[in-house]
Amino acid sequence: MKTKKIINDGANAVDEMLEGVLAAHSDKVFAIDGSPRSIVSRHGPRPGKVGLVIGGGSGHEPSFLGFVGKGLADAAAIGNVFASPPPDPIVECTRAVSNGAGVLYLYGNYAGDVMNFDMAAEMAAMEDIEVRTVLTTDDVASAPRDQRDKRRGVAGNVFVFKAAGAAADKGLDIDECERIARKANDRTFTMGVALSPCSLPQTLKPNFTLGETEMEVGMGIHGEPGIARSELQPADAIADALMDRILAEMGADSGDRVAVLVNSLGSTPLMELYILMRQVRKRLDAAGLALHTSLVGNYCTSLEMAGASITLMHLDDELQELIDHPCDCIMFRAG
Amino acid sequence: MKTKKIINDGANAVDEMLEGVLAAHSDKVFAIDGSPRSIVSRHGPRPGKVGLVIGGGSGHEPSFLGFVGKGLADAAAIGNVFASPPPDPIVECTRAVSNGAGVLYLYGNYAGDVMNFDMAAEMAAMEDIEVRTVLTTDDVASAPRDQRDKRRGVAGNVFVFKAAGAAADKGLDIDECERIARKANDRTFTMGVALSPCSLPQTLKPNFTLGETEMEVGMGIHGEPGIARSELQPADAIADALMDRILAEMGADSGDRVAVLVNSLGSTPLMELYILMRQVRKRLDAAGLALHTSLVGNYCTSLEMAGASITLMHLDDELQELIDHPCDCIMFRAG
Amino acid sequence: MSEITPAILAQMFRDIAAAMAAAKGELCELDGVIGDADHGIAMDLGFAAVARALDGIDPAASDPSAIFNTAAKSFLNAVGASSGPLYATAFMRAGAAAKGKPVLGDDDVCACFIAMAKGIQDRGKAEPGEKTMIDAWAPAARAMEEARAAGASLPDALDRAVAAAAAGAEATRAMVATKGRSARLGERSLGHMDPGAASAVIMIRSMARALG
Amino acid sequence: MSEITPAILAQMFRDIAAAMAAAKGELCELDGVIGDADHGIAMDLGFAAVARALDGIDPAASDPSAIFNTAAKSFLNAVGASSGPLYATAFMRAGAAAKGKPVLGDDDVCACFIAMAKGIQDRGKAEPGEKTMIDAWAPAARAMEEARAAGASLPDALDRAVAAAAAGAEATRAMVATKGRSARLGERSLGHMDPGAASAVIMIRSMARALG
Ligand SMILES: Nc1ncnc2c1ncn2[C@@H]1O[C@H](COP(=O)(O)OP(=O)(O)O)[C@@H](O)[C@H]1O
Ligand SMILES: Nc1ncnc2c1ncn2[C@@H]1O[C@H](COP(=O)(O)OP(=O)(O)O)[C@@H](O)[C@H]1O
Ligand SMILES: [Mg+2]
Ligand SMILES: [Mg+2]
Ligand SMILES: [Mg+2]
Ligand SMILES: [Mg+2]
Repeated sequence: MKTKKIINDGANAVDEMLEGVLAAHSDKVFAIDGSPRSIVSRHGPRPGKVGLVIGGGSGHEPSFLGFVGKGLADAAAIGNVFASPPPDPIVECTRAVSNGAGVLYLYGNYAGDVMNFDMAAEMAAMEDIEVRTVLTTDDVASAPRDQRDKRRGVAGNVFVFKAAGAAADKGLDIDECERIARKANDRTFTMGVALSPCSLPQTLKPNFTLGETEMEVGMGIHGEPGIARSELQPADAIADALMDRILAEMGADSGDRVAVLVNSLGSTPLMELYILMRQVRKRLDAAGLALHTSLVGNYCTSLEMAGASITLMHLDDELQELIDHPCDCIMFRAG
Repeated sequence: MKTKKIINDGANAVDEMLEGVLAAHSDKVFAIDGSPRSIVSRHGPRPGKVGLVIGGGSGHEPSFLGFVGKGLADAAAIGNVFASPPPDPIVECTRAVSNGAGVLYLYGNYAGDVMNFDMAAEMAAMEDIEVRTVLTTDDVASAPRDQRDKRRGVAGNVFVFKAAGAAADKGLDIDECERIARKANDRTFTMGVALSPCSLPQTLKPNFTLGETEMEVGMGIHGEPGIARSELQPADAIADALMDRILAEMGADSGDRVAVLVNSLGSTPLMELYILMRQVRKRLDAAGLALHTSLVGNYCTSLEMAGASITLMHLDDELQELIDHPCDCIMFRAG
Repeated sequence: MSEITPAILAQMFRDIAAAMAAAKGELCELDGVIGDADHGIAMDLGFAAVARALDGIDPAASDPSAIFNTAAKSFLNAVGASSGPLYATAFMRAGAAAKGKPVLGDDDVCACFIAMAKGIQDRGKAEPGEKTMIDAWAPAARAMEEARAAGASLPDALDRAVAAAAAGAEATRAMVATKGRSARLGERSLGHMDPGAASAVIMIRSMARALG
Repeated sequence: MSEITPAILAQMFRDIAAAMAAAKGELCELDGVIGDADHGIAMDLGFAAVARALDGIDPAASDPSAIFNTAAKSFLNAVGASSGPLYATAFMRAGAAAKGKPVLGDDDVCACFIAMAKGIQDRGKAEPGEKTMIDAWAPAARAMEEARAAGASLPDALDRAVAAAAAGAEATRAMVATKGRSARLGERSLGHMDPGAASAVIMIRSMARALG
């Protein structure tokens, strides 16, 4: 049985999606001439400002291109579904947002992305553009704590992007932007569960199988297997399991503030996300943590996968101000 | 086989969702004491302003409660899943947003909603609150053109709510708010297709069946059967079929402006919505219609149903200004 | 001639609640074919709320009118939807018909029953033949009235009402819906029984057993 | 001693493209078990792009180095992902090894092959035993080198490379992934062949047939 999707030819899905994005949002973004996979903000890049380039595979919308806009990313390089973009569109983005103050690459820690962005950074260096790279590694399920730098970047991306984007928008220099991106990543923790697979538009076949009553804990956002498979639990038990792990990692003190993201992996609706949020809030209250910002919805998806993730960002004054800073992106507004 | 959902007891899903909404957004909304299904904006109602009360069954999130906030609805009355709220929470909302300038009820045209809101209006009238009612009837698939008042209200709701909310926010009187709501509804046209059923949290059983390669054209947002069942078509053909019908209904002239909403019924991801948007834009361009505003995403869902709808609002200067007017709701921001 | 006490009425509502709980799945399935698959949930939820509300009332210190009004209010607030206002109105009309009476005699039961059908029709404005619960309630009320006019006993009259409701519900299969959620279905609603008519038969049968 | 012309090289890439198209589903399935189910898509897409790019080149007016460089660029831009940089680097290294030569002799082919494996290792920094395509490429390159050193003909050496790659891919079943998307799978990656190693075997087999 093939998954039903509203597409034309699956091989063209990414390019046609981008045409649709431009059809809808050409007031805010444009694609670079001759490089349709490079989406640039009309209102972000400006003289003296550090350029922020994000990117990654498609299929995670609104990540990544949805976060292009004033106050957040200046450009996004777009790959095939679940595949890093090649260096060329990344280099094109880099050129377009370079204004002499350096360019920050910020993306999830995946072998493919690292290789392609690194190649792009080498090419940019040959044009005397200073590029710094920060990888997001917020998925606590993807490696032990002592191997933090091996962890995947998942939904917590959005908080890290937001902080770095605000820093750049406020005119901070490349050292500061890099420092903030690293700090934001260090203080951001995500974990999720998947309830169903998703299907690539080219194959329309589920990319893994899960029993009729099972869930996968710690599932990656490309359907990479997680750390455990178990019977589906009630929402409160799921929230507790994820929060136990996240709170233990975060090590916050009573009185500290957090930003929360309850994210759908695709087909899990808002009703279920808010039921999770209810228990997240109970756990925060019990731990004496103040909820400063909450995002609930589709922020980093895996096509139509069912499931959800919880992200906590451990705020301090600096991060809080950056998270509150206004942004106006094609698929996300805040502040 | 039961649908997997992240819930606790299905019978409590709506109330727990509302607790989660308050856990996340208590800076912007509150529930009325003793009436937890009445969600009121902290920043909307004010002396002399017409109160705008929306509402309907749950399971359509972000409709309806997500549109509560400054510049849009002052309150939403929340029913069980796919069931109108009873009169009591509607009356409570009415009292909370009544500031002597009258209250406008704005909701989709369903027998249950009409009966409950009408009972509420009668009760409010006994307290000398002037209530006007406008029903949304944007679903062109749900009745012939000469029976427009029999049509269902679906995703186009959001444009009608937006226009009326802006009118109230600008301080227009109840006659004007009612006139604008009627005009907005008259000029808004929606049609959708469904690719999969959804399941109520209480039963976890698909509420209809659809063949492995079939789609249902004109499906209602509660899974009510549509006007035709056919083989799944490519995205462009789906967009064309919906646009043919919508454009014929709208009867716009070349040079006119429209607002577009490409809405997911739940599990259809942004990638597919933007592929639809691409063809919508081609059709607008071919018809000489200017695209003024576009919304793409989850605006009026049916739990986790797969499918999408397209809405066009035929703008004039007045509606355009109202659509552009800023709003800051818990699940929607614009302007 | 029987005397229907508030306690008997309260028991009748509990019986209806039990019957609806048992029929929940079947009613949802009927609603799934032509509506939104929740009618069984609504009826179960509504009458469970009625039963709970009546548990909080001492029948000995109450009267039939109060029982009906409590049922109306608790049903409506638990359900909303279409069935909420329709049955809340039905129960309020029965309460009005029973007003001032400490117990109900045969004629009172008959009057309450007819008032219920009338209330549903007034609230929903459906005509017979539009494939709604009215297609069960209207013939049932007519059968009841005619049977009583012809001198039938209350139990007999109630049984005839059940039979008429069942026949009416059966007849909805051949109707094209023009009211409620299934109204837009047109020809495709043909062949399926209306869920509201189906639950009406269940309710009327429980009433006949409790009151007859 | 054979002479590998640009035309033969171009045909080799077309053969790889055909083989990857045929293996697409199988490679996606392997990737689905431990990764993100797209490896077949990437390899098919990449080599189809290479074949298209080479269609735009006149082999008679080209040289082996240019063929490899065209392949590198078109593969990379079509694919991205992990395989893109890895194979683009492989082909660029082969192009460098072939630099200045109008045709490739047996030793040149051997050098190009070894340069490819080295390029993949330099780019991805994977060690043998980490369950990646390196577990096919590294033993294949070693087998090739040893066979040539022992005086084997190019066709023989290529056949031994194929056998070594296949054995290496087979051995990935018993490995725990530590690189790439399946790295976080830990013990659960045991028992399944690495998709990148599987496609490497397919590629090396096509190369042996075209060049041997
Ligand atoms: N206007 C009306 N008059 C009488 N009965 C109606 C009317 N509208 C709907 N109904 C009845 O209500 C039933 C559906 O009830 P229910 O499923 O509980 O509500 P909803 O339509 O809100 O989902 C229908 O089967 C029909 O019998
Ligand atoms: N660092 C690396 N070195 C060598 N090979 C690698 C490395 N990372 C991944 N691979 C190979 O890439 C394959 C996956 O490729 P592919 O599915 O095309 O890319 P992606 O991981 O981006 O989905 C793996 O099976 C593995 O053989
Ligand atoms: Mg991939
Ligand atoms: Mg309903
Ligand atoms: Mg129903
Ligand atoms: Mg892969």
